[in-house]
Amino acid sequence: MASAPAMDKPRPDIYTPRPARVEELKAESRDVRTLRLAFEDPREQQGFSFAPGQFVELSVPGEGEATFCLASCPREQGYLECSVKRVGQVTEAIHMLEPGSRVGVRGPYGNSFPVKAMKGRNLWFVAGGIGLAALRSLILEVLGRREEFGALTVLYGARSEADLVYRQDLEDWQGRPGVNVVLTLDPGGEGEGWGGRVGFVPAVLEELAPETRDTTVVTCGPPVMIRYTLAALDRMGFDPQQVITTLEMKMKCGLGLCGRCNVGPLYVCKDGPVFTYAQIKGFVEQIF
Amino acid sequence: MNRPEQKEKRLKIIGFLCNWCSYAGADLAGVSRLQYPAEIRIIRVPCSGRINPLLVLKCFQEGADGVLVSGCHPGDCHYQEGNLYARRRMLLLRSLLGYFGIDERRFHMSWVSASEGRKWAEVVSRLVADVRAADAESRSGQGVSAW
Amino acid sequence: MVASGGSPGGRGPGGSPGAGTRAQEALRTSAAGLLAEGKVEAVIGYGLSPAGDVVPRFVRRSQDAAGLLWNDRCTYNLVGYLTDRDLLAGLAGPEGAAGADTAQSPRFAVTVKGCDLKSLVVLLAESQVRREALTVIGLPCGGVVDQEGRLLGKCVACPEEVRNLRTEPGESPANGPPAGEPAAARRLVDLVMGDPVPGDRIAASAPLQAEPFQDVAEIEGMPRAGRRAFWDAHFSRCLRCYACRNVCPLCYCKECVFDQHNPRWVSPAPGIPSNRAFHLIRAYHLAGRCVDCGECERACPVGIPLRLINRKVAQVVKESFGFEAGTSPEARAPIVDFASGDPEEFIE
Amino acid sequence: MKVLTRKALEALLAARVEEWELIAPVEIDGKSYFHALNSGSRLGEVTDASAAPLLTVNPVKEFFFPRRQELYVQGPEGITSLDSEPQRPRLLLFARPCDARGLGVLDRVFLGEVPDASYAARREATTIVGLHCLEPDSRCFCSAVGGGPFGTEGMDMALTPLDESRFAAEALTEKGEALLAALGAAAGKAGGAPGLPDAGEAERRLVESLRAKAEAAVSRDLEIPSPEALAARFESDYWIEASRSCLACGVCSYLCPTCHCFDIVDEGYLRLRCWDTCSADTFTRTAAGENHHKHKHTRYRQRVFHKFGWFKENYGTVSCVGCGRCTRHCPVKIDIAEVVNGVGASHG
Repeated sequence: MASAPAMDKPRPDIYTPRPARVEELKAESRDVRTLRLAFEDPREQQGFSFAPGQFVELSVPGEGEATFCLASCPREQGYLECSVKRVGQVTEAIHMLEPGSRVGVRGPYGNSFPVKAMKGRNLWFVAGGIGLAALRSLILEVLGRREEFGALTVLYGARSEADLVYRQDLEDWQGRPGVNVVLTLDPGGEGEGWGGRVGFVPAVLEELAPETRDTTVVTCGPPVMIRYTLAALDRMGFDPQQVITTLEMKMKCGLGLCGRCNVGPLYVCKDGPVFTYAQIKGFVEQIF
Repeated sequence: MNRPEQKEKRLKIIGFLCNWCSYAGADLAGVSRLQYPAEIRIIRVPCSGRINPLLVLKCFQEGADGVLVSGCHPGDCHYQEGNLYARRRMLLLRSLLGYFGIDERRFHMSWVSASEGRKWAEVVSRLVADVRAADAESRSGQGVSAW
Repeated sequence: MVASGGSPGGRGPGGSPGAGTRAQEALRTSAAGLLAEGKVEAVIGYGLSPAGDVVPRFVRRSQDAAGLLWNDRCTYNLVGYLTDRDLLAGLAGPEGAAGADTAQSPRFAVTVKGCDLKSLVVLLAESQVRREALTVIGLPCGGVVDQEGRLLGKCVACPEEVRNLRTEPGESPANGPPAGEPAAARRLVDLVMGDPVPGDRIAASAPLQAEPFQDVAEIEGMPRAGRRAFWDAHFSRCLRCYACRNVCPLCYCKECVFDQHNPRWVSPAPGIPSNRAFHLIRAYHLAGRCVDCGECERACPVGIPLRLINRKVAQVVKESFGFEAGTSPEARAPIVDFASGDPEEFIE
Repeated sequence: MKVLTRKALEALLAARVEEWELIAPVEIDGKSYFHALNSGSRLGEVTDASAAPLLTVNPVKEFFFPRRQELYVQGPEGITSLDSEPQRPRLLLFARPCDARGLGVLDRVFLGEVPDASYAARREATTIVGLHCLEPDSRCFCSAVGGGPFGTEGMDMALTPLDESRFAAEALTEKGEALLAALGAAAGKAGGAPGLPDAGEAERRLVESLRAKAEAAVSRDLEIPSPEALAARFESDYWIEASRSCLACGVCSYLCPTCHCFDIVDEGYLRLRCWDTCSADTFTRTAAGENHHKHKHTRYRQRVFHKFGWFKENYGTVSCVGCGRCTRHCPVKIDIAEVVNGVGASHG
C-alpha cells in the first residue's frame, strides 16, 4: 500500500513570495512609477542578487501578482527597483502603495543579457516607452564597467514628453564620456519647446544608421516597435546574433510551467526573456 | 456547526442607497437621533438604477451577510425612471437567489424618500432582524450559508 | 460506437430513414445555386466529419454544397456563428472583408430549424446581424436527437407549426396559415427545404408537462436547503470551461464580464461560490433573451442542467413582465425596460 | 498474474474506507466521473464502474493537479501556506491505461526542473490500480501515441476484467505488491483461502484474447508530423480551416489528461492556482491589452504544436495519450486526430 505521505519534508514553495517593503516610490511619467524595494529580512536582501535582464513576480496582497523586470543596477546590494506602468488591477494597486507598504517578491527569474559577449563592442540601446526599464539595469551595469565597452548610444522614444521615463538618468548618461543619448517623440506627441527628435523609434534608428561592425543592438519596447525595429535592423544588415531583445510577453508563474509565455519550444520566462533575434526569427509573426 | 454560542456575531450588511432619497432619508434618521441597528454599511450611488446586480452578487461573494438596495418611490426618481429599471432587475435577482437556495431574507429592497427618516430606521431594523434570523439558522445547521 | 443511428450521421428529419432525403437534396441544390450565382459568400450548415460526426460546415464553393447534411442529428444552433466577425471575415476572404460594414458587405446563408429561428430574432432585435446580408434557409424538423439517439428535451414540446416553419416567431397558429401551407409573407425564412415533416417521434416521446414550467416548479417545491444542495452538487462539477457561454448564440459580448480583470466580478478559479455566481450571472444576462435552444446544456461536458436555470429566468420574465423571448425582432429585452405596473410586493 | 474476485476487492475497500482516500469512478446523472470518496456511502457503486465500457468524463489529473489549489493567505502577520498534502494514503481505482499514462506526462512538467512539492506528495501518496480497456470506442487512439488498451505505464497494479466476478491482477511496482498482499489477506478474511490464487492457463488465455480484441478495436490512426512538417505549416491557412467551428471554450484542455496550463489568481487575500486554457483569448492577454494570440486559429495551432511538436522537443514525448476526450466532449466535434492527420495530408 502507499506509504504514508511524508509530513516532515520541507516544502520548497515555488509560488510563495518573500515579504518586502516599499522604500521609495518615484513618479517617472504620468503613468509610470519606480518602486524601490528591500526584503524585510536583511539576510534575504543580502542574499538577493540578479543579473541585468532578469525579472521578478511582484505581489500586492489582495490584488494579485504580476511580472516586472528588474530595473535597478545589479551592483546595488541594498535594494531592487521595478518601474511600473499603470495598466491594470495589480499595477493600479502598486501605484497606490506608499513607503512602508508590504509587497511580495518571487524571483529573480529568467536569463540575462550576455554582458560578457558585449565586451569591447559598441552598444546601441534602442527602447520605446516603458521598455527602457528592461534595459536600464543593463545600461547601469555597463556604465559601472564603462572601460570594458566601446561607444554607447541610447535611442529612446515615447509617445509624448510626458511619457518619457528616467529623465534624470537620461541626463546623467548623456553627460558621461562616450555616451550618446538620442530622444525622440512619436509624431504629434511633441509639444512646444521639444528639443529632441520627432519620429518613431525604428525610423529614427534608420536615419541614424548605426555601423554594423563591432556593434550589438539591444532593444525593448512595445511589440509593434520591436517588430519594426527588427525589420529595420535587418535592412541595415545587422547580424541577427548581434541583435538582442527582451520579450515582455504575458507571464504568470515565472517557472516555465503555466504555459502562457510559450513560444515555439521556448518558455519566455525560463528560456528568456532575453533572446537574440536569431533565436526568435521563426516566431516573430507569432510574438509581435 | 455546533459552535458554542459566542457573543452575537457582528453582521456585515451592505446598503446601496440612492443619493437623492434614501441616502438623505438615512441622514435624516441620523439627525433625528432615531435608533436603528449599526450593522449596515452604506454605499451612496447616484440612483437605484445604477445598481448592477453584479454589485449585489459581489457583496455576497466577498462575504456580506445581507444586502439592501434602496431608492426613490415610483414616480419620484431624479432621473424619471431609474428606480423602475431597478425594480425589475432586483425582482429577477431575488428570484434567482431563492432558486439557488440563497436565503432571500438576506436581500432587501426598499423605497425610502428623503423625508422618511422613520421608515429608514424601520427598514434597517427589519433587514437586520431578517439577516440575523437567517444567519442564526445557518449557524445552527438548519439553514444555508449566506453565499 | 458514437454514430450508432442507422445511416451515417443519423436518420431523416422525420426520424425515419430516407424521409429527409428530399429536404437534403433541396438544401444542396439551393446552396449550390446561391454560391454559384454569387449571392452569398458562404453557406453555414451541417456536414459529416470523416469520423461520422455531424459538424458545422462552412461551404464556400458551389461544388462543396453536396457535403451539406440535414438529418435528425443536426442539433447545433448555427445562428451563433453569425456574430463571429473574425469567422465571417475569413469566410468572405480578402475581397469580402474589404466590404464589411458597407452596403456591399458580404452575404451569408445560414440553415436554421424552427427553434433556432428564435435566436435569430433576438440577434435582429439587438442589431447584431443585418437581415439584408442574410439568406435564411429553413429546415422542417421532426425533432433532433442527442449522441445516444434520444430526442432532445426541448423538442418534446415543440409545436408543429414551429418545427415545420409554418409560422415564424411571434405568429400564432390562429393567425398563421392552414396546416401544410407556409406563411405567405415571410419576414425571416427565405427558403424552406422540403415538405412539412410528421412529428411521430415527438408524439411518441414523453408526455408534455402538465404546466409550462413544471420542471422549475419541482425545484421550487424543494426546501431551501434542498435547492441549495441540488445546485451546489451540480456547480461543484463545473470546470468553468465556458462552453455554455461560448456556444450560446446570444452571448456575443466582445468583452464578457467573466473575462474582465478590473474589477473581477467573479473569481476565474472554479469553486462552488464562484461557480454559483457564474451560473447566476450567465443566466441573468440572458433574461428575456434566452430562447431555450438548449445549446448550453448540450455543450456542458459535466451535465449541469442549465436549461433548468434558463427556464426559471424565462418563467419570471413571463409571469412578472409578460414577456417571451424571441418573438419579435422589434422587442426590447425586458431587463432594459419597465412597466409602471411591474410587481413590487417584495419591496418595502 | 493473480486472480482477484470482486468480493475480495470490495471487502478490502470496505475495511480500509476510513484509512484510505479512495478515488474511483462513480455515476452521476448517467455519466461516469472520477470522484474522491471519503466515506463508504458510495462504495457499492465503485466496483460496478469497472464494467462501464466508456471512459469517465474527467481524467484523473485533478487529483494531482487540482482544478483549484489554494496556495496561501496573505495576512497582516505574513503568509500562511494552505495547500495540505494528502493526510491519508490514496487508492486510485480503475484508471484506464490512457489516464495512467497521462500522469507520466504531467510528471515531466511538475516533477521536472522546478519540482512542485504538492504534486509530488500527491503522487507519492497514491497507489494507482489500472483497469484495462475491453471496449475502446471510435474516439480512442491510444495505440497511435505509444499506449494501448492493455498498457500498464503509470500503474502500480493492473486489472483485467475476466468476467462479472473476477479480475486478473498484476502488481507492477512495490506499491502494487503491497496492495496485492493486502487484497490477499482480505480474500482470506472474506472466507476464502488467504492469498490470491495464481491465474491458470485458462485465465491467461482469456486475458490474451481480450487484449488482442481490444487492441484490434483501437483502429484510429494518427500520423504525427515530423517537426519539419509541422514547422512548414506554421503560417498556413490550414489552422483557420481546422479551427473554423471552434468555440474557443476550454472543454478540450480541461478534460485532457495532459493539459497542464494554469493561472495564479487572488480571491481577496487568498492566492490560488487554477486551471487555464490556451483556447481562451484571456490566456495570453496582458493587462495592457497586448495579446500574441488574438485569433482563435493561432490559439488552436498553439494547442496542436504544443502537444505534438514542442512538448516532444522539450520532454521527449507528445503530450497526448489518445483518450479521445477532447473530441468526445467537444461541443462542435472538432477531431484532434483528424486535424493532426490533416497537417501532413493536405498541402494547400
